[in-house]
Amino acid sequence: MKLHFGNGLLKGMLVTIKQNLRHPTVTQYPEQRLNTSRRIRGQELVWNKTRCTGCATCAKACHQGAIQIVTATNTENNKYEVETYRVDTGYCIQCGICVEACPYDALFMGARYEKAKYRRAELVENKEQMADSLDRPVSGYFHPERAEKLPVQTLLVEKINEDRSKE
Amino acid sequence: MALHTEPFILNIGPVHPSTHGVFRIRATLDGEVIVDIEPVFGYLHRGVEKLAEQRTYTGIIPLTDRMDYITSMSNNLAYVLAVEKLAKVKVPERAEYIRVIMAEMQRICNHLVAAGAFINDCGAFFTPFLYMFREREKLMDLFEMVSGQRLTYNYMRVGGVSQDLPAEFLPALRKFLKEMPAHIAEYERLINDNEIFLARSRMIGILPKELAINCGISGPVARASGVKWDLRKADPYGIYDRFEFDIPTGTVGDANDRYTVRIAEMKQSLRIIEQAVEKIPAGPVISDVPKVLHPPVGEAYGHLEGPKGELGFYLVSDGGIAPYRFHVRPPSLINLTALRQMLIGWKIQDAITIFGSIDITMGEVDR
Amino acid sequence: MTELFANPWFHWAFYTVLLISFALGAVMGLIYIERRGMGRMQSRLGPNRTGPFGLLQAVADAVKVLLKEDIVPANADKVVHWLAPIVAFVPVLLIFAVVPFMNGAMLADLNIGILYVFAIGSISSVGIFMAGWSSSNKYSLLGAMRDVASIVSYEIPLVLAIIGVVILAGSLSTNEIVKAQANIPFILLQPLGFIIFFAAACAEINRSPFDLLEADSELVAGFHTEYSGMKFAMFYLVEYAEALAMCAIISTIFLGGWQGPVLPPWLWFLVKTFGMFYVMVWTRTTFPRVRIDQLMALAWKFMLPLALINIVVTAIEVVIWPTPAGLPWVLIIVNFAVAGILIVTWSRLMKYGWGRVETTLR
Amino acid sequence: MEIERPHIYPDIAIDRAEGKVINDLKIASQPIIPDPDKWLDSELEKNMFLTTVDAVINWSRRSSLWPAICFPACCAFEFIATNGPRFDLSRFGMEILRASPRQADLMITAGTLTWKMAPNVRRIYDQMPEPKWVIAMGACAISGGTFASASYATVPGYNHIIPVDVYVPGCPPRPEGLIYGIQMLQQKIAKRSLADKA
Amino acid sequence: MTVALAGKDIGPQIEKALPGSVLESAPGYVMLKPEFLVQAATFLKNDPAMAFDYLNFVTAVDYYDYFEAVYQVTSMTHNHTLMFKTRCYNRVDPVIPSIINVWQGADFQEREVYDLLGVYFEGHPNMKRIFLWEGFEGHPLRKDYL
Amino acid sequence: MLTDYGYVALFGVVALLLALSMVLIPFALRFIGVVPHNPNSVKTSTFECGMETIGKTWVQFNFRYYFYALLFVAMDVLIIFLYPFAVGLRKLGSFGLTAAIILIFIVLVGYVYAWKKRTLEWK
Amino acid sequence: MGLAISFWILAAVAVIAALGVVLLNGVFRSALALVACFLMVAGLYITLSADFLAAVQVLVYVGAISVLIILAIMMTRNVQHGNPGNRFALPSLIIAILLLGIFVYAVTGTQWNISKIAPPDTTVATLADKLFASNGFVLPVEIAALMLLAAVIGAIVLARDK
Repeated sequence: MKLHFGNGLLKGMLVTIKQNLRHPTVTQYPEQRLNTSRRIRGQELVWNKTRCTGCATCAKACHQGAIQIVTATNTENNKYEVETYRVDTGYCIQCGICVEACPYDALFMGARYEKAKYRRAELVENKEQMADSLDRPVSGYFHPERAEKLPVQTLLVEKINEDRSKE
Repeated sequence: MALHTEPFILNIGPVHPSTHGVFRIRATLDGEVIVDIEPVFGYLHRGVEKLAEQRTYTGIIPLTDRMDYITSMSNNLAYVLAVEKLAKVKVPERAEYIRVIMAEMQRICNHLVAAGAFINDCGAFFTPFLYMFREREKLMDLFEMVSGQRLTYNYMRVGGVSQDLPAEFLPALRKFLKEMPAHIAEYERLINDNEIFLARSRMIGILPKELAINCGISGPVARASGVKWDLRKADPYGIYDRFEFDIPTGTVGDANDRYTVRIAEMKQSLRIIEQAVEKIPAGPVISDVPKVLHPPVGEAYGHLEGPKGELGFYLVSDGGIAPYRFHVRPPSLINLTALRQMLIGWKIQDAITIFGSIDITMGEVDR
Repeated sequence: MTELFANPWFHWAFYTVLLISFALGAVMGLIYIERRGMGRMQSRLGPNRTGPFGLLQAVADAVKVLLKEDIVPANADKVVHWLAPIVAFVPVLLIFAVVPFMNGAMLADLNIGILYVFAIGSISSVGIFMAGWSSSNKYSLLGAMRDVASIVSYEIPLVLAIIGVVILAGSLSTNEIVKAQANIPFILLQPLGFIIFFAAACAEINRSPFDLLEADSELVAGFHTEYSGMKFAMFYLVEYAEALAMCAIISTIFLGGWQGPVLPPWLWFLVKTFGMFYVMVWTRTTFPRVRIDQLMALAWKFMLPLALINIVVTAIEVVIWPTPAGLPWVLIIVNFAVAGILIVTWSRLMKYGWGRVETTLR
Repeated sequence: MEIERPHIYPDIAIDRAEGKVINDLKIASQPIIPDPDKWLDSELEKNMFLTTVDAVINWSRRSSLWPAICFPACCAFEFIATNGPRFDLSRFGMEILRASPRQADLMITAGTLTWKMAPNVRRIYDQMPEPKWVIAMGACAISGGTFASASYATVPGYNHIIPVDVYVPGCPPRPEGLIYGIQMLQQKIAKRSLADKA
Repeated sequence: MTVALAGKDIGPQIEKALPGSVLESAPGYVMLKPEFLVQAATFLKNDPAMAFDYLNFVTAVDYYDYFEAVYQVTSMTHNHTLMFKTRCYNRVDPVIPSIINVWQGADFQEREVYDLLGVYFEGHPNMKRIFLWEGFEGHPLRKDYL
Repeated sequence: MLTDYGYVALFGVVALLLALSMVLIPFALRFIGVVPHNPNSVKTSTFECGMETIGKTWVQFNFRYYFYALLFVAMDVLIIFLYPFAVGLRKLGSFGLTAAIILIFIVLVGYVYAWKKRTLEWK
Repeated sequence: MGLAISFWILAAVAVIAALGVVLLNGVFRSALALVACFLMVAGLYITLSADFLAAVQVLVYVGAISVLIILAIMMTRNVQHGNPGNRFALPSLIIAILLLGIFVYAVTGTQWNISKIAPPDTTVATLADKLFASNGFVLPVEIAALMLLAAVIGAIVLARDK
């Protein structure tokens, strides 16, 4: 238990200065983007209108009560039709339990995470905003068949290719 | 002499850079020396126990994620263990291995944060903290790959885990296991011998062994005081009896011992993961459990060796879909029991260091 | 041109403008170096969005802070609260008056140059104390108290460490000291003095690992907790200007100032100053903060006796070899050996676990 | 709160006083504070000089946002991760975390707000010098998240306590999501004009 | 493996040491009379065969008719564990003796129980609200709260 | 020599004006509305981690610290003696050296006494 | 000319600061005024070509003595209001007037000799010669050291925990 000033201090300084020569692990976000996990639970839900039967299992499974679903009977073809399907993304905690619960594969976790809004009311998404479309990537959470098609996740343990121009 | 210092009350927290959240110490100071403290809790009391009484057994798992948000996997696991004990559910072999891997990864994750924050509290300008966060990011990647979220995993289920490991998980984990020891060595070079760090942390905030046991302190804090008590050895839940590892203990019980025990535990966790990765069998990951669980009437206390100490869940079931009583044994809260004895007589700077060495998460302290 | 410089008014005006623009401009540079350098050492990048390579980051910060609301706490001592940044700022600028940029290129070549630096520098601490005291905030008050503690302890080793250099140079004038280093910079002749001076200077200007007054992990923001807007920016400026001043002084008295081959003298001076600052950034990134009583113990029990021994050793050497014509290499070896032995043996006197106080109040 | 030398351990008087503050605030902050979106969509007719001045001022303000420390819960760790070596908030000049609100511009409310904490957050916000902005990070900050549904202790969203400029959903949001939110805030600041306020 | 001692075996031993202290010896737990709680706890801690030196947790459950305080203790020397309980039938202001002088670990947990369930632990030096603030009405974990 | 001090003094005046202007520019800008200024009682109250301060903020400090200041003054005076010695050492030779060593030694007696009496510990 | 201007400015500020020491209400402000006064006196030394003395004045008085005073202030209980008037007001006034009279008498009565020798160029080297050379004031210097020793020991005795 003796102190020698110097030895430990110098060792530490060597580590920090070596770090200077190493490649920083930064992903410069707006320009460079990480491939997210194939199972990503992004900040949105994607809803497939054609598959949904309006059974409201998701709404029941959601312990948050964030999903609001109203169905009405369509008298023409004698089927239930979803009138409103609304999720408050500011209230949803992306636990994925609704996706797990959906018996008809009609609900997916979305892969997008850039959902910041200026106003509270804009965070409530209705069925048009949630609808399944091409520009809205769907994550493979609980849907392994979809996960396979998604790009492989970028990992920090692998070397990330970085654009060093903007340092 | 008639001239003496006036004691005054200083609020350290709730919004203070090194109270690890929103803890508040109401300290009575004599100059810089702490004469008396009163810990004030509850700035993050969100009523988890009340909420849990209104939710299904599966619906509680996201809640446990948010309790100790640094160690979500361990929380999930502890809760799931308690429910399995209550409902007497068997877990498939592969799931057991996945659970061990996850729990130990989470332990490394937590100790990285704990050690980094502790050195930060000693006054290092973020450097070790950021280095450790860099490695934590690698773990985050792996967790995200498995569960889809970076922090709140919601991965364990009663009777197994929610999804199988993706194909690219094990190679990535092996790679991580290969490079992590070098990083730990780097931290040790960076800070372990640093004289200032030693002077700041050695012989500071000594927690005697008897006091630690009497206060119910568990985990690395107790082990640093020389209490050789690890539930993974003492009460091996899951399949922990199949792995070979040591329990690092400290000798003095000072802040430095707590730090070194954490670093040593990381190495042991790496050992466990290595063994688990080698032996992991193929097979199903979740047993046949009804979607809405109705455990029989009764009570169960399931606990595990969480990264911060003994994390337990005490559940009382009345046969319904929601637990009748849901109680958490929070290691963070109970580890603070001896805080007053540890802090009095030290200066503010030491108080911050000692507090940092205990490693708490407010989400779990207050729930 | 020389005639123009012979005119005292022109000389004054030229150097005043030069010094102020140098101080302010270099401070921006220092902030940039610190943030980028520290970023790289912490395995990240540092500011790189604002302007090319993030060069305008400090400018943006300055403009923003200038336009920030200025809050004066209601129960503060308002006059002192207003005066404190000024009292802290002016002396720091005054230090630059005796910094030689080139041979004789300085505002005033004072006979007592080095002594002037420390005399003026000590006023700055009064400003910091005023800030901490007048804010009427307990954290600030603790910061102020620590300020007193650090003045009391670090002034002495700082001033003592220089005496060795003064003995070698035989003058107090900064320009003369630089001239005396034509053959060999004093860092090689005074290794112990340099280490003590560097540590004490870090403490004097409150840089890590001695940044106790504004220790953000303990005292929120220390003495300037209650300062906002431009007045806070002035303390920020003072911190870096002091660092700049100290680096300039270190490069002047230990590293040979403007002396150096090939490059023009002023560039040498700048390179040495900024290099010194980089070392400060480096130590800041690496070291944890010391505790207040360890700071005191380090000053009083470690650096003070070592500085005195250093003076005596240097004095004896100078008396034995009044003109060390062929001897510097011997002196270098001797002095390094003395420094090494002293540091190792003396640090054994330090021990862990001071600090617990038995309080009588309970 | 003037209490004479209260260094005896359980001082219930301080607790009572603080409890009263909390209860008062709880009663007072039932309505939601509207989002400060006044200058968001408005493209005012500006004269040339003012526009240039605005541009410079807004540029400086948006390029040096110093966050205040307000890290109650989970999102704090995503915020630190954002600040960390992978996502590196310091690229935007935001690595200077000010522990003292006096020197901060931006409050990133990372975590659940409880009623016990609410007066403190309100106070910290009040003590920040103007101009100041708030980013509500995560579900708890926006609406109370998981804990809003039945909990007796949680504030259902920071906008009951302080005005919120940008909402970043997620539980917790990914670091990229937060950076996106910060960039949205920067765009919002860029639209601000001196003329609007007067 | 930690042995969970059956209440059936331990109950009679406590009863032998402290006559009249045990209400019920169930397989999973021992039900103690509140008056004897501290003495029984001291016995459990100090008896060399028991040596329960470590208190896992303290909590209470609201069963409408009564409050049940639950204690789980572990012996680190023998590596066995025991759960014991006690009941309090007063609903208006329930009081249970505090065991803080036996195991200091009960400190915050008893305060927590007081805060959330309203069970007052007599003998605790600092029995006040811990998570909620002074002036909060009611005890939220009670089944009749809201 | 006095010219040099004249430079310094005038430079000091300019520095003072600069510092003053730095404080006063935001103050002036406040009136044209560029710098906001809306004080209220909460904003101008003391910051203490988001809590109200308890008790008064200017508190009394311990007497022990006074000793340090006294020792500091003594040491400062010693240093003042050492500076002329250092400048003139080459001329003074061994006589001056002996005188200075005696000087240091005498003061060090007090210093060692203080160390032994454990008064050098900051409590 | 320049000297005269600077003298008057320095003297005026010094007197104002000295008055501030006495008249200001807060103890802390008084201490600051004292620091200002010390600084002005240092300036006066410079006008007298005593640059080393000026530096010493700043270093010791502004750097050290002010810290001493500030510490003394930190120990007072009522910092903001200072001393209330007490019954010693009248006697102290009389003593002050008497002292002032003596000083004025002494100053006016003294024959002020003005040296014809130009001030030395390097004061420090000259001082070194005077203090440490074999024909200089070595003994007084050592006696001064003894005084410092006495001060240190006195401080230890004062600060000792009773």
